[in-house]
Amino acid sequence: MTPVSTSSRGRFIGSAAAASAVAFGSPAILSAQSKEIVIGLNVPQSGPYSEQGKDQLRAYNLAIDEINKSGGIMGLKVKTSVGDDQTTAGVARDNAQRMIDRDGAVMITGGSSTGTAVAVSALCQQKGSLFMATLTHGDETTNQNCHKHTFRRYNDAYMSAQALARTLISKYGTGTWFHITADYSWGWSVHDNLAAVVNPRGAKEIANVKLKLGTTDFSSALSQAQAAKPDVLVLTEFGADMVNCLNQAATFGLTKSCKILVPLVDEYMAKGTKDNFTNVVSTAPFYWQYHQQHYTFAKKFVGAFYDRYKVYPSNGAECAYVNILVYKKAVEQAQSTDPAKLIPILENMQWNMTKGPEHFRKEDHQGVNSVLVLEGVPEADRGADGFAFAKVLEEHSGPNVIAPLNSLSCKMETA
Amino acid sequence: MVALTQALLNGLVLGLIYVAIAVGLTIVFGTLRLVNFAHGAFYAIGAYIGLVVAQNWGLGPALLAAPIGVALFAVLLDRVLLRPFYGKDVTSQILVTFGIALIVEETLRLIFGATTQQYPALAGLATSVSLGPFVYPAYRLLFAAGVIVMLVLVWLFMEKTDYGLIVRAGVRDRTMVQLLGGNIRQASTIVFALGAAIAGLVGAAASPIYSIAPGTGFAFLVPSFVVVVVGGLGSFWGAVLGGLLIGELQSLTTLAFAPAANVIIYLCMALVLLLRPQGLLGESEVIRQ
Amino acid sequence: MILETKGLGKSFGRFAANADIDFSVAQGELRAVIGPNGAGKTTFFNMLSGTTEATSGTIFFKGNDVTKLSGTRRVHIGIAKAFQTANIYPEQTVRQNCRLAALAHKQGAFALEIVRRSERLADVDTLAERAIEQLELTNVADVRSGDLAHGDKKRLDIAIALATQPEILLLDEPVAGMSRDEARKTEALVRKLASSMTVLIIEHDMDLIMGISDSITVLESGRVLANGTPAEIRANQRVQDAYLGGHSEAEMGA
Amino acid sequence: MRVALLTLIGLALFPFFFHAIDGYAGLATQIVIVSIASIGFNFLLGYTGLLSYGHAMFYGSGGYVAALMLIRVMPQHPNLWLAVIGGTLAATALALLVGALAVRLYGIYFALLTLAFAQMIFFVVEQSQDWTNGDDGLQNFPTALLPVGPYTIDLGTPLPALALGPFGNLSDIKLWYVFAAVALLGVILGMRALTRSQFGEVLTAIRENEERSSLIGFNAAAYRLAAFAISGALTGLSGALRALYDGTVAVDAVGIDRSGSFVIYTIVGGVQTLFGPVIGTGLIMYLEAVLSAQISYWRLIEGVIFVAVIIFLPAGIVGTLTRKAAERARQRRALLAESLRARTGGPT
Repeated sequence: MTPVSTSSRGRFIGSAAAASAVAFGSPAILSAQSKEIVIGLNVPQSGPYSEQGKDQLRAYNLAIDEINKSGGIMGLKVKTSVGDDQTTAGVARDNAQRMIDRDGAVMITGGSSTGTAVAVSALCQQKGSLFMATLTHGDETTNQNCHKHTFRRYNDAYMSAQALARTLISKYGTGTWFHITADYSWGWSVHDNLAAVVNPRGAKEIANVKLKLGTTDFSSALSQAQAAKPDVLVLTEFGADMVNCLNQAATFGLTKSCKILVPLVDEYMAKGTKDNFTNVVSTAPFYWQYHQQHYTFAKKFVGAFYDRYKVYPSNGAECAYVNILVYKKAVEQAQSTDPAKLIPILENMQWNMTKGPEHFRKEDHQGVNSVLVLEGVPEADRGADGFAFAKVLEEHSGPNVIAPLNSLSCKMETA
Repeated sequence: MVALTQALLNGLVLGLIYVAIAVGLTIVFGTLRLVNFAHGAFYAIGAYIGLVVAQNWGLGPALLAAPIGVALFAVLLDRVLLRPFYGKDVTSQILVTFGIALIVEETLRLIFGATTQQYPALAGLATSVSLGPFVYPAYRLLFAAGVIVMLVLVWLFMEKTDYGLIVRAGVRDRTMVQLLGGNIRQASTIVFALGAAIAGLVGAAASPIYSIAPGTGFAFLVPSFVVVVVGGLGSFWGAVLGGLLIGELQSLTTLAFAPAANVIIYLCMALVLLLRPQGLLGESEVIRQ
Repeated sequence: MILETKGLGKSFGRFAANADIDFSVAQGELRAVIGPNGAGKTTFFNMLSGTTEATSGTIFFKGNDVTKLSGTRRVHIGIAKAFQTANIYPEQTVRQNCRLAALAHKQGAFALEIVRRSERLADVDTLAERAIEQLELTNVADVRSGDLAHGDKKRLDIAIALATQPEILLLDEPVAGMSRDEARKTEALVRKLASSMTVLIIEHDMDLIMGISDSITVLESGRVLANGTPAEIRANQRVQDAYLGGHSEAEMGA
Repeated sequence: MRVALLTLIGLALFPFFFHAIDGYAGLATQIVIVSIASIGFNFLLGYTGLLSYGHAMFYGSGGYVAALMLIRVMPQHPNLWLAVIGGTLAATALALLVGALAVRLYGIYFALLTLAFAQMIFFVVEQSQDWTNGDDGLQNFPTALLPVGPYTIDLGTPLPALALGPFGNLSDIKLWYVFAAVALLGVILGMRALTRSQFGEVLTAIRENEERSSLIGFNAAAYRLAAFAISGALTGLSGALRALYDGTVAVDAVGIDRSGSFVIYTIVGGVQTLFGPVIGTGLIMYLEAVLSAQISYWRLIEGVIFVAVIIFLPAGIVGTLTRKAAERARQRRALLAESLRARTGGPT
């Protein structure tokens, strides 16, 4: 709420209003005085990304139950306010508003698309509430549309592109590339990032076919790919669309005739594409099997998650889980849920949990942590429940792949 | 050149899928003058019945169970809900069937979850066959052939049976249908069920190509309306022509400028509605409905 | 001549409903158009009223070519029509039916009067009332017109046409389906109207035709068969032939 | 006058009542704003019988143009009046354009043509990244201020919070609510005048019998076009207000679901009624916001309500209530007349 700033913009009307604004302040302060901390969980429970959303919810509930069992945050119980964002910017935004206005949420987290993340981010900036985005991969969340109140731990498209390029070019060289790209901001930014790294190094882009989000029939695009006989076929699709696209690509014999790239994958997409994902190269910020081998904290998390839900956590779930723990850490350090106090702490905080030491970059609030390059393994080798879907080709440390500051167009507000 | 032949082939297959969905829509309109926004729901129900059956007993039984199940559902709908809306103003028809579509979609979401479901891998059918310069998915070709067979059967039904007579009469002149008298109620139920069964069958048969989600029905409803309007509401051959036209148009647009592949069909529909509202092969009599 | 047609024709595909009709009506005349069923009387009327577009020939109204004018525009230059089956606003009262017609006359084809009400236009009511009186509907003026008796419905249809202040009135079978007395009553009303304006009438009721019309045009299979006074037409051999089988001597009113 | 007063009281009490049933101020404001669009939709469906399945194109264009005016035209002095007027005019222009082509069609043909145009607009919006920021939509455009005489009002200013005893505090109501409520009041009164005006009278006639209407000299197409434009204008106004209130507008504002929502709101509330669209909008938006938080299958409930209304309350909630009321009134009058006759005519 910014009545004070407005008063400067011209003669201010209704000083009573100003007074009340001060008196009743932002919900953040309100609920800080009350006996609980409300966190808004804004995740898709319907629509193409609902599987990702449900898995995030599992992780949130796990983290919050653990916290409440061990005495909450600063002795305050953590309560949640849940909403189905339907992967629609408008709905996500309205949910967040409800969580803040009605339920007094002091922090909003979740989401499975960049569109919703950007919308919620903008709202939280207006409302002066904290937003810890979860599954958003588009650059803009911490670049063009970055905000003081928004932190994104999940790696962005730029980082994926860098990681992929490094591994691929060292492993398979360059050659001819054919892109099938989801025709919206995320798809564009992934494609542009990838092209920007591989094309200069000799990769020849034959075509980039952009298809509407929610396309059911990919045959036309896939035939073109087939006719072009590329060395690398990049399927920049996510969720159900990626599953559809890759499965149809297989029936066109493309999984055999060329190297297939899927810039971002998670456990559920891999499961959906069954054996077609074999040998497909992709990236992910977290892979339960790999990280539980290397980090004890991750082992603990994966174990607890599996014990409770009998499934392994997707990388979105891991990000959700860590978001909550990081928030707890920050609040306890600040001894307050007031974003004004929390933001500087989050900007300078280090933590060492599921992936070793990581932090948010002060300038754009992008999480600096590692990116894995994965390669799909045959369905037969994925274990009974099919969650062990890939082997790790390479782990790229955050600082190596993150976008250089001078390339950013992020203009962070002062407050 | 190869790319073009492939595009044309894809357009043909895609077009046949549209035809298959649209044909039920159009004969139902032709006979009952019912604008059925729930037609996509029939597709989805068929797909899910097919999924359940296919997972347990394979695709063959699925292709049998889906149309039967959907037809039964349609009869129920016809008897319980829709009767009073036949011949009523189009607006209330659109509204009630739109509402039914909503309910079906959400019920499916409740039962099967919102996630996209994959048909069990089809041994042998998931392969691709070589067509000279390029290979093509075997199942798509099989599907296309199946659609053609089905269309022939529907056509025979329309030409050779009394019900078919009623359908064709209905397209031209409602009163003539009324004159045919007593069996009209039963006939209309049968036609409605048939239209639904076709959609259900297509739903089950197409799902190995396209995975299914609760929203799939609506995703196919809109294009099939485009097809029917372009071809001419109520006209069998119109649906066929419209479907193939839209299929090729979409496929070729993807080749030329992919982002427009989706919007082009609306452009096409708008042009037809403005220049020849009754559709390419439609009867002008129905326009004011 | 107030209304005139030259070589007027209408064909649907190969079938010619009307062909080179030369036709003219003088100011104040009461002209009947007759002919066996399917002679193309209604098509001819529809072309005059502008609901059907002519495929050949021209229509002149008071010397001006109006062939291309829409039905709506023709109402405003003074051509009004009453339908074969009463075409009214069943949900509205008789008075409101006529008010609408008068309103159309007063405001023109379109007026963006989104705030003011029509009541403010005093003469709308006057014109409506006059039409009601002329058709002797005063005692049912406030009845929902859908509830009227058949005869009253048809008279209301004429009243509506009248309320648009036409110079020429096209009546398509005004007494069709009426009882004897109703028909006579209507006939009297039509005769009264004819004294103040030009009336063009299609009718099967030969007594009526022969009784009231100044002159008669006979159509047969879309063409003009004969023109003349009732007496001449009654005597015309070709007309009688045309009617044989269709209508009997008695119907010809002989 | 009575209507004005009742509406005013209703709008004044709404936030309190809403708060009591677990609603919240932000949603109350959104409901009031979206109601304007529903009223616009209802005017078209109710008075011309035309079912538009593309009204989102007007809602969205209103929103985008309003936002773009703030971003591109007057970032320095963001003026809310100008933004709203700009958005509304844009929507009106679009409506005139589409309408000029569409009003010749009826029923399903009209519905599908409007759908087609809406889809094309959606495509344009989604593709013109540079202007609309694609599917991410436009956010954080300058806060538009409301110059009123010597004052410059920020509608984001919170009203004094009120203690509501058992219901806790009603805080976080902004001046926005007052502004939106006044706008809605104006629209409702305007709509009332419109439907009783000469224009409304002719429109009703055309709907009842178009053939007769054109043969007494009314230009039916022109009337339908005007109605379509008015409907589009109101929808655009609503879209512009919503964008400015939310401080964001994204592609879902031009999407097919948006178009569908106006249909649902209006039908549930009651077509051809003055308050139906408002009630319908409020009810459904409330259910969506509150239910969706608790039950994942809230959309199913929505669907059931919708179909139930179509089948059992074809006149919609408000429509049915008002008819019942009228019915009762008639009976009462009849009884009164009866008793009077009895008294006067009775033996003395």
